[in-house]
Amino acid sequence: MTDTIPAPSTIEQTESPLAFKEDLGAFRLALRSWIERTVPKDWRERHCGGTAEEFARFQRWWFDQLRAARLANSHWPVEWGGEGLSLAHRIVIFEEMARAQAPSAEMFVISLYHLPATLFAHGTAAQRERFLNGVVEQGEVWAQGFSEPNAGSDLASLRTRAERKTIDGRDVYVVNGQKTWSSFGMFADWYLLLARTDLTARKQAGISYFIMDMRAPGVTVRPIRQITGESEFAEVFLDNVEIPAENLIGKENEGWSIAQSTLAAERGLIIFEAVERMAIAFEREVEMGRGTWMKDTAYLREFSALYVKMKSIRLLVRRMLKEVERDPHMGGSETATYIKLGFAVLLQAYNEFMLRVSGFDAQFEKPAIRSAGHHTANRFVDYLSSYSWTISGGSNEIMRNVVAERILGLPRG
Amino acid sequence: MTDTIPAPSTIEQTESPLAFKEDLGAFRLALRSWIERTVPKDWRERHCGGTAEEFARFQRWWFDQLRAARLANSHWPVEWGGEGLSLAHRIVIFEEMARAQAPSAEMFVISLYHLPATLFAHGTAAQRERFLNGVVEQGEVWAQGFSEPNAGSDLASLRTRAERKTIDGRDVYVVNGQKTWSSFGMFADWYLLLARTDLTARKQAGISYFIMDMRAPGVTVRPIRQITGESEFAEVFLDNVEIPAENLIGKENEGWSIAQSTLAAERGLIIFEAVERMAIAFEREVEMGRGTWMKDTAYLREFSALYVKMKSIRLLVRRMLKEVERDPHMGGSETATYIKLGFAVLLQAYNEFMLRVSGFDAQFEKPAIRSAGHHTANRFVDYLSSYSWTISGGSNEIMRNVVAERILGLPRG
Amino acid sequence: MDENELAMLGDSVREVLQSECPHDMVLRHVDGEDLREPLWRTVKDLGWTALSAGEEYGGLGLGPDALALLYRELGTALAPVPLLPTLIASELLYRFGNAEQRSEWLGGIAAGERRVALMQMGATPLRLVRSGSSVKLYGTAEHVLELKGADLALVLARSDEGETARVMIHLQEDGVVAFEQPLVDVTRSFGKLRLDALQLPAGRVLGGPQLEHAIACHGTLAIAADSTGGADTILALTVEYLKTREQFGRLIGSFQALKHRCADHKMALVAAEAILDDAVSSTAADQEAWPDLSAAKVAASEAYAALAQDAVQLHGGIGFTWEHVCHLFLKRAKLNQSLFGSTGWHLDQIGRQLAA
Amino acid sequence: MDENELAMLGDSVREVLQSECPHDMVLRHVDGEDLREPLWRTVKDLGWTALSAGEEYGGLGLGPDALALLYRELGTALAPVPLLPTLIASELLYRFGNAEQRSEWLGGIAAGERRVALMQMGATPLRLVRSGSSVKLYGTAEHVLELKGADLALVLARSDEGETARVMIHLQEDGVVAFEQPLVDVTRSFGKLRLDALQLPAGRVLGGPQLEHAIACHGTLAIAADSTGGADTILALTVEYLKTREQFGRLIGSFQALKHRCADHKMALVAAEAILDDAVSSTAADQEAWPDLSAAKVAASEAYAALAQDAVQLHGGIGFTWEHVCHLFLKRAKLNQSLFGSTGWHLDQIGRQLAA
Repeated sequence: MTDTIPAPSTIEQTESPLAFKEDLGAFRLALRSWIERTVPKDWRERHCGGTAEEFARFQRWWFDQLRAARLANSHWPVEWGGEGLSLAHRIVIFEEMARAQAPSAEMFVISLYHLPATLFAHGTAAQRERFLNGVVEQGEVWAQGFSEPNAGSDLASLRTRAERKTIDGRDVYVVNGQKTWSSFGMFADWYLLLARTDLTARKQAGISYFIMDMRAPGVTVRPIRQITGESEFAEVFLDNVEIPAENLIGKENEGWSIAQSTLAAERGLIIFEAVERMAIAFEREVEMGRGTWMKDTAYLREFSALYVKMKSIRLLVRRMLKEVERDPHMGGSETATYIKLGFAVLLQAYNEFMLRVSGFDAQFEKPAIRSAGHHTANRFVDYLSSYSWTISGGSNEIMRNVVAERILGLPRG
Repeated sequence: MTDTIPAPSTIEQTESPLAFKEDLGAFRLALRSWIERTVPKDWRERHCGGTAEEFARFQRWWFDQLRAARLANSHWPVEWGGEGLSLAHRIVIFEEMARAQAPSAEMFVISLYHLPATLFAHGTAAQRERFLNGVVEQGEVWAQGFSEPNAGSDLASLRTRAERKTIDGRDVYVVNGQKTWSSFGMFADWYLLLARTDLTARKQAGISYFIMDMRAPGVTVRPIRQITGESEFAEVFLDNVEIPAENLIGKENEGWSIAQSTLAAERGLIIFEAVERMAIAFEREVEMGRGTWMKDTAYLREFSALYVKMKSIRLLVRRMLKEVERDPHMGGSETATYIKLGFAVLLQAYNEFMLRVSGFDAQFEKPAIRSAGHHTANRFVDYLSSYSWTISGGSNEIMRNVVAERILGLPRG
Repeated sequence: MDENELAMLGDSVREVLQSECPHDMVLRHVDGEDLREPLWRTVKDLGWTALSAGEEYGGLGLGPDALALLYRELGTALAPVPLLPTLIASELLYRFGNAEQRSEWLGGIAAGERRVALMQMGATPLRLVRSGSSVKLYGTAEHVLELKGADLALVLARSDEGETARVMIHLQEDGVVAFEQPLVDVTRSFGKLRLDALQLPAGRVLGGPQLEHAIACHGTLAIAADSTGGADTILALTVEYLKTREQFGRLIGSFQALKHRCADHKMALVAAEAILDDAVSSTAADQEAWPDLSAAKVAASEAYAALAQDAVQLHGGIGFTWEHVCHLFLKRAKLNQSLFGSTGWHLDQIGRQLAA
Repeated sequence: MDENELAMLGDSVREVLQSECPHDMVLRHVDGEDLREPLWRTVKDLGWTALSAGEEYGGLGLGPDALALLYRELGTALAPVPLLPTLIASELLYRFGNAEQRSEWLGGIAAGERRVALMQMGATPLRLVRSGSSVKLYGTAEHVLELKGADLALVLARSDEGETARVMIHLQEDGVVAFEQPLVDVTRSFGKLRLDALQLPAGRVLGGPQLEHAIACHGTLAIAADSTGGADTILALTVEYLKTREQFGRLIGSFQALKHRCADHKMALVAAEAILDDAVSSTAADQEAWPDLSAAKVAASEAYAALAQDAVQLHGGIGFTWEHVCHLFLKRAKLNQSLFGSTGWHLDQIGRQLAA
């Protein structure tokens, strides 16, 4: 397996389907044509398995194409350099990408969702200028440094320390500690870091939110091998890493609430793409399953029940997008919580079902297609990787606590 | 609907199938013949609906027949007036009774199981003499007074008070309080009562175990109407009820552990009959469902999965009976806990399934057959009455706590 | 109707039911103190019987959004009011009746003067024999919803040639024999009609397969909406109970296993509501939008049944008593699962559509 | 074997596997440090390959109880040892082989000199053509269990006349082409054989439908036993983890929702063990005791799969890493669900039996 697609050194603006955005039908056709021109027909075969570096190179290449057509950040508001696309447009994009089985820009999720959501609401003008442009103009990769080995579900008990000091006349935070479960941390240029700035405050209260350069001295990144056999996540060791004081997001010791309020909705947006891809996948399942498992009444009924659940998550995502439209700076809404919990449970149940009805074919070891989201053409890998939704970013258990306590008002345990 | 079966005033010993007990096959035939001679062909039609008094009269009549043939307490050890029947014999009895759809001696469950188990292990010679004979010779009905309105799952927090006093030279306990969920309390002659004798001790420590005369002054019984529309349970109000001191079981303040240790296994024995009847019911379901819901692959598969669960409970009951054979005075074994939890969950799932696949036929209001255990020929009533297993005698939640904490050793919450 | 009008309609329906049909009155209804007839008078006086008829017949011509809202509130209140088949009949006549049929029945129905019973979809049809200007019906009509006290009944019939039709029976005039078939859920009612060789004018026949589809759509939407209302209410009651009941020195609502069960129920309910809202919109836009309705009914009635079953368990002993309202939700939820197509049937509809 | 002998056998199997196949060695096996061949030498030296052959062939002639015990321990250890098809072949030859077949193969198999691979039941059979004293096989044999390193393979074939048979292939001598088909669960292995128009002596054929039944029984029992062993072990590891891991200042094992899930898993496991024990006894008494085995496999493999799936969740991030043993249980559990008949297939067997 080789990967000979050249990574363009500079991005020239190409003809964009956005030129047709006034007419939704025309936009769809233009986008379809753009995808056909841009995405190599054989990318799935070529990116089946392969090294981490090949994956990263292809991701950068794909992101370059999206940037060149101004599609990468088209969901951002116009005032922040995006296109402020409507819900209908975004559905078109996800639908066309999913139908064409185009690559998914997995490595840029934090760059495209978490980073802007955080900076829109809490960043300084200088931070927005530097870092949003960095994504759009340089294709910078961001990762997230929240979890620690002893602060998983109980994120607020994190122990990574950031001490404010003046070194050679510069105001910096000196950071020590260990982070884990950073998606694509090994390819990241920048890091959204939560660290403790006040040791005396209780739990959430003494935590601050930083922008950290992943190339700063003292940063060591080690990939974590997952149960799928691949390494999508990384551990990050921080040894006297200096962060310039201007890279603090919001006020000192207020990082926790910033991180919490901006992230719930962003998870919903990532699920937007994931669930639209799943909806298209249901159509493919029908094509493939017609001659085999779909002939079994019981399995077809189970599949239909999964379809109902999938439909409900799609509709909840639409509801959340309307909420965001009404209030772009909303915090974590109830809807976002339902989407996270419901999608995680669905994704695992759907993949478990497909694994189960696919018989021995799904039991063979074979390379998974990379950059294909949760549809790697390898049932077992898809099933196993569903844990990245049920465990991380607030495990199912944490989400159920949130529903019970914050939404239903049941007393804390 | 009338009930003209005369309640015999005195019981004469009739020819008993037990005469053939040396040969299991002959015993089965003799029992089958006895049932055919004894059980009125039309008892199910005649006891469909009807008043509580008709139910109680029929129960007494049936118990009289069982007593006359020495079958009622045939599972008791020989030394206590029983026949000490083997596991194989008891299976034969339950099988033949279930196949013939003979009545179930529901009203005598405490008399036949909880009372003897308690007195065998903890009663005085005089108590055993008086009260075991009372069951065998007089057909006395016993009820159980454990739960209170504010002590359901948390039984140890019961508040009914028993104070030791001397009144007119007699040593008595004077009892005040309220009990609830006593099965057939309105027909009971005697009561197994848990009451607090030491107010200063914590929780379980200050509780004693008594035999109470239900006809004593100060006892008021009020039936509780259940969601099935019937009243199987009663509330019992205790207003300065005097219990003679000799009716204390075991030592003062040790009632809790006596009650706990003797009851788990007894629940398993009651489930023995219930699950054997359910096994036979599966055969009838097949006959009835063949032309309708069984043609649906998905339903048949669901039914088969229930069959597997039913089989597992039957086997666990057999395991428990072997444990009891090895150690008749065993306390609550792990097996008994699994049987209680597993059977309750199964009973509800099975009845929910049958209700669901039976369509509108099961939705019509119609009288349920009484004295037929959980097989009243009314799907909805069977479904609803399954809660009497999932909630009472240790709710599913309590049983799960027991498995998690006492068996798996997980820490208390 | 726009959002504001809908919200106003919802508020008014809710207020009426809170005052005319609180849960304690439903409990008394269950014990024999009839609430059905008083409620019928209320809905008639308020014009709810006219919701789905056209304005030319005194109706309000409201769409599925208003109906869904009404049915949700009826589910919340556990209202024992025989409104559903009357509204279905009203829609059928308005959409599919000819001029004579409309003018004969529609005004009276919209005015609440004539109450209609409806034979369930999927029930064994009567035999229909046409001869000239009259038809004859043979057999017994089972599973006729809200027959008790009705003036008319729309029964299902099929000719030997395979024509499926609905036939309107005038219960008082036609001399048929009606039997009540009481349900475990006494907030609804079933009956059957024996009408061997009943001769009727041909104008009593409403024909066409689209009729059954319309009945299925309206009924499915109604039961799905009823289920979300019921589920929401019994969940709220259960959560309230968990916040006040103590065992082992703690509020039982603080036990995590119970909390997680409530969270899963809430999740299922929210999912069902999302599908129902969407199904209502698509039905408003396109009355053939079928799989959405099946999905809504599956999601809503399954969420309701699971929740109502667990609600009794979470209430413990008190939930097992006749006096507590828990069992009324459970019984209505279990009936909802089978009314207008069982869950298995609806999943098969979805499956067929997916596999098509 | 009586209970004491069984217990002794169990102890000795457990001790051997604890020393020769601890979980950390299996983890290294997964990373390429082969444990399969060393384990094969161990089981051969210890005579486990001779368990089910008759004594006249150097075997121990042990029944299903001893086999179930062995398979349970192999499941506990996640042992990547290709023993199962060899023991099945040994039983088949002993029960159904003629004198020549027994004497040709059985001694070598019992002595562990000849390792056997087995084509899965239900796989597409090869085409079998008989001509005089020889047979010809056409096609590709898929899903051959433990083909890697095997000396013999028992493949499934069917003649145009509908005769179903098993045919023994000598992998080195017969000149067939073998392909490895690695599984996600690397503690077991699949392969396929291409053998277009392979001519063999007729004595290679073992015939009769009872053969497939015997394979299904042995395989089903083995996988059920493997599943109870695996489930018991991963539950113990999970409970241990819950007793030591802290979050929110508490041991996570004290959270009731997690406790109740563990309790339900334990309940399912205990139920499966009860059915398996009983199935083993009835199979020992009557080798046709089929529905018991299906029930045992359904109960055990479903309990195992649910538990192993939840075990990763309950371990949180650490359970999602390659280095932790959790995923090995999950992968073996998911394979067990489909080996020797899927859960759906076995439920259908039970259903057919019930409906018969």
